[in-house]
Amino acid sequence: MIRTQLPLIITFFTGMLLIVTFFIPHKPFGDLEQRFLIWYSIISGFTVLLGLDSLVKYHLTKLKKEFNIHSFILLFSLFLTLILGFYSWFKFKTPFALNSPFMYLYTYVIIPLQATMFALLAFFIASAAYRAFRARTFEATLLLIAATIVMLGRVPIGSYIWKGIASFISTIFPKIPYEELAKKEIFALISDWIMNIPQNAAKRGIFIGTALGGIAMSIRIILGIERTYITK
Amino acid sequence: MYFFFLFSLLQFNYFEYVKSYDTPSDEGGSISLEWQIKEEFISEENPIKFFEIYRSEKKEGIFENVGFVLSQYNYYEDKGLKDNKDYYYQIWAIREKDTLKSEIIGPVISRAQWFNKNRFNVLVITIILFIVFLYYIEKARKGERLFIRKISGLDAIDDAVGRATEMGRPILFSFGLGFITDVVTIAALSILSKIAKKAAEYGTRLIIPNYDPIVMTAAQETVKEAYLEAGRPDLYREGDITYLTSDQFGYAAGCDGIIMREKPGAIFWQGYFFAESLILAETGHAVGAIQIAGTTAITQLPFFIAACDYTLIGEEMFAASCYLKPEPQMLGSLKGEDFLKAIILVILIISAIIATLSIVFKNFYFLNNLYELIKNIFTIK
Amino acid sequence: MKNLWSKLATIDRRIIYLLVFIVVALPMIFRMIMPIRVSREVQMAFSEIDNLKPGSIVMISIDYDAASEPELQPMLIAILRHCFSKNIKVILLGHWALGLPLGEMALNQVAKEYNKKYGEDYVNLGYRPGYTALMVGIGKEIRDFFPTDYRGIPIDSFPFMRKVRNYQQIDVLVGLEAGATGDAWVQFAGARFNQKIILGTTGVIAPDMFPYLQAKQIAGLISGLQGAAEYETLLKKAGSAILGMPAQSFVHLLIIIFIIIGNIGYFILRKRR
Amino acid sequence: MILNIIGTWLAATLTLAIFSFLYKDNPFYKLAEHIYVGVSAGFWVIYVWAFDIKPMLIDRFLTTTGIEKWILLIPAILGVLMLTRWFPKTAWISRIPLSFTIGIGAGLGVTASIQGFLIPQIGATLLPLTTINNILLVIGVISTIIYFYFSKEFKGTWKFFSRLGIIFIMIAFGASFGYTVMARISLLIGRIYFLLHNFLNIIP
Repeated sequence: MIRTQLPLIITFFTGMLLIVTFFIPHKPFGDLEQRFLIWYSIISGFTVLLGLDSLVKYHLTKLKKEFNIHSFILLFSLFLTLILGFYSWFKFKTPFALNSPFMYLYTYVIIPLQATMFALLAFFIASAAYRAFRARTFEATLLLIAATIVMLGRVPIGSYIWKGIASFISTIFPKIPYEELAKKEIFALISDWIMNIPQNAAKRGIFIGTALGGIAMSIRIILGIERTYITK
Repeated sequence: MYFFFLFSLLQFNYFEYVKSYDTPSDEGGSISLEWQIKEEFISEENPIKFFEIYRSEKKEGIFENVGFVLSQYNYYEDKGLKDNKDYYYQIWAIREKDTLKSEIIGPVISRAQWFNKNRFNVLVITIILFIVFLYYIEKARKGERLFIRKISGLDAIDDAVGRATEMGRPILFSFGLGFITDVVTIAALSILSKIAKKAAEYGTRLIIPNYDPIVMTAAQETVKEAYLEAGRPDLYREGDITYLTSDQFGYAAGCDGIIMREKPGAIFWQGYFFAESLILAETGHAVGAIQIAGTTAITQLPFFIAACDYTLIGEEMFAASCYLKPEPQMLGSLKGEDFLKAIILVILIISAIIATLSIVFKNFYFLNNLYELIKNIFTIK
Repeated sequence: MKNLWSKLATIDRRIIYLLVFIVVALPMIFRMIMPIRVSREVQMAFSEIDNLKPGSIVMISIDYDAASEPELQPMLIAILRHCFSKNIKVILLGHWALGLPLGEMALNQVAKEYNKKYGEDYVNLGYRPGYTALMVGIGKEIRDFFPTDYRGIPIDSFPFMRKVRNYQQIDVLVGLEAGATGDAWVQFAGARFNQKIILGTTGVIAPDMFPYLQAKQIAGLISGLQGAAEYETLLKKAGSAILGMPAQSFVHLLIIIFIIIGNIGYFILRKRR
Repeated sequence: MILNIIGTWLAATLTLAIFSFLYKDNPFYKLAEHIYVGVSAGFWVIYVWAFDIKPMLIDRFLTTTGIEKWILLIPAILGVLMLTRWFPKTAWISRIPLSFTIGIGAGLGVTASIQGFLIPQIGATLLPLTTINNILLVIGVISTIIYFYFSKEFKGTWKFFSRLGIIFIMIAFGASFGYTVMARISLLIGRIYFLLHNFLNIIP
């Protein structure tokens, strides 16, 4: 009983307290939101140990079954980082001193790995566009046209292409002067318009829906209707 | 003569006004200042660079510089003060060539308030929302039947789990970078519960790499419970629900590795995602998995739409738990959401009509005032 | 023929990756440069440093971390090159603990290019927590906060640092900003001590910095990768920003071509069916 | 100096190892991935303790006095309770801090959504229908909201608007996709510049 009811009571109390004190600036309620978020940071500081335990246990079990170099490397780099971190903390008073071994590891291991994983997106965005932007349906066609126009509107090559189109138009319709037509950065103009009007409208609609859904979800959690996270 | 004397005294006063007052709707410790410099002291050749704010605890005491603002502002909030204590202020306008000082104003006292007037509209809307939700939940509890339309991404869950089973491949589920304090993570937990139950029925392995340890523990509890409900607690393996790392791209690298080696037949990306979304989804596609994504992160939706088979967009994520677990109360709150949407639609349409009419018929001040009132309600102060 | 169309509709992703790689790398290797229009605020920033006499002192603050590296690191490198080519001394410091390694990397790289020596031509003071106190404090005496450099060597053992006491000896302060520290530099170093400041910022926060430029609180503003490319143009020395600009156009075009090819293949296949 | 050269080699090797993943999963990627997960997990432990636990808990506990000092014990105890998961018998106690954090999320989920999203987004859409752009914007918002209507079957006018909604959504997603390409290419430019300049030294 206490095992399932107590958590629900705590959630209800915490949630309601935050909602009510949102409107009360007077101490001690005014900074309650801030205070609770700091508390959350402190709690998650402890749960880092749970994560560490999970990761180490997983790879130790794997290693016990049979030796594999990758689990070993992972555990080795994990503990090396921890040792260097605490050593640097102790020796330089902060682990983030620039000449500490911990920062060396950060500079030459974490930064390049982070940046390169992030850079993979340049490739993936190309392959995803090629594969997904097919005019299968009317909606899919709109998706691909909007993407193409905005892409052209963002880079100088878009205006070169437009100049080509403009000269084509003015050869067919000599009445339209090339100069004036070429000056209009049509792709940039349309792309700005798409971003400002239809893009903005849909985003707003999604935001409003998501906000309502999130509020309903929060109220369900506070009232204890939504309780997947609490088991018997 | 007398007039001239008065005038020269006034000329000493460079400021149109200088006001100081307790900052309203705050937790105390703060005084607000407003001022306006007289027009004749604003010139092109000797422009104001910025205003400096000086403060003292005694009128004849030493004034100390407490801050400055650029010349285009005429408002300053002095913070970190003691409540119920007298303060005096002086504003200096620092010009290119000289400095103009205002008269000393005060005493002024700072206090804390019990209600934040700036949030009055938020309070009203919060109360309305609570009433609507409670009403519909209560109505549903009494047994009213409610319709809910098809959400194709959710119907596909069973097929995806089934297909992974047929192929003899595991299922991968990820919460992305969401924390437990993001409500979307709780919505994802509900979806996970459904998937875990199906996986337990079919006896298919379920792998969940995690970014946040607290979310990991919640996932372990949820899956364990789902396996128990499906009558297969023997299949539950805690080693499949592990923590990876709390580094955004380290998590992506780890997930990519798991996808490549375990070759899951079905992948669920449910929760809050950032730029790593496409790295994950493209890798999932490369191994030929059925992918069902769902997120409220609006910036990442385009990438999931491009790379995944089904995507739950924003609010559909939250509707999912009602859809998957059609308890009356859940459906009631969904009905409440829809009722609120209808109200919003009405507000948008009516205010558009009023606003348009108030421009067409400029003389009807009533329309104009009404439009201003509606706009005022939906403004954050 | 049918085979060709179906191939166009299902190009292997690795071919796409290879082409993206080539289209980015080749213009850089062959140093292809597209003309870039220089904006007034970058010109102002450039002139400010360009007009300094040899031996002047520039202080650069690294107020960003790896997340903003693509935008701000090219600026840092360009400004360091500018300073070193004019024999201007550089003092580096920063308010983001995790950003300083980026500063150190850039210093090592550019110092090697211009044969500059640590301690004679530049120093790296490192990171100290609490930026407000530090910014105000440097106005009085830099040694109160940085008695030593980041390695613990007393700054008085470096000849050019001996005469640096506070902002008065620093000719230009360059803040490379990804957050709120830019405002703080303007408020504390600029307004209180009349320090001449140039800001280089990410594209996102640049609009917030323009009022400072209008109020002449800062002497120049470089914003985003575009700003970095403009600075490199003025410097007449190509760096990653200017070398990367053509690649942007080509990759965009490449992706659009792929979309078109994919759709042609898809439509012809569908008609056949 | 020699350390810098070793570091650059290390960084370049890791960069290439990650890029090799684009061809296919291979031992180099696998190695780099395990190093990355290990090092970054260790890094975050130090980071969280240096930036959260030490300044927010330990330093504050040592410097503040009176009631504030003892209030700090609450989150510390909640944090320790999280660790009861290690022992099956006491594991249920960890639900206390868990439900507290979920309560924080739910509480903020109400007020922050109303103040941060609902009010400003509705407020920005209260427009007079005097320009085509305004008309499109209002219709776009309305039809997108209708698309998210769950308790009604899409038929007739309703179906028309929900379809209009999905059209707006698709244009929006296409546009955001196209808009993001530039930022992603910048990242690759940065990496290739690192390889060509810092590592191979073949471009300026």
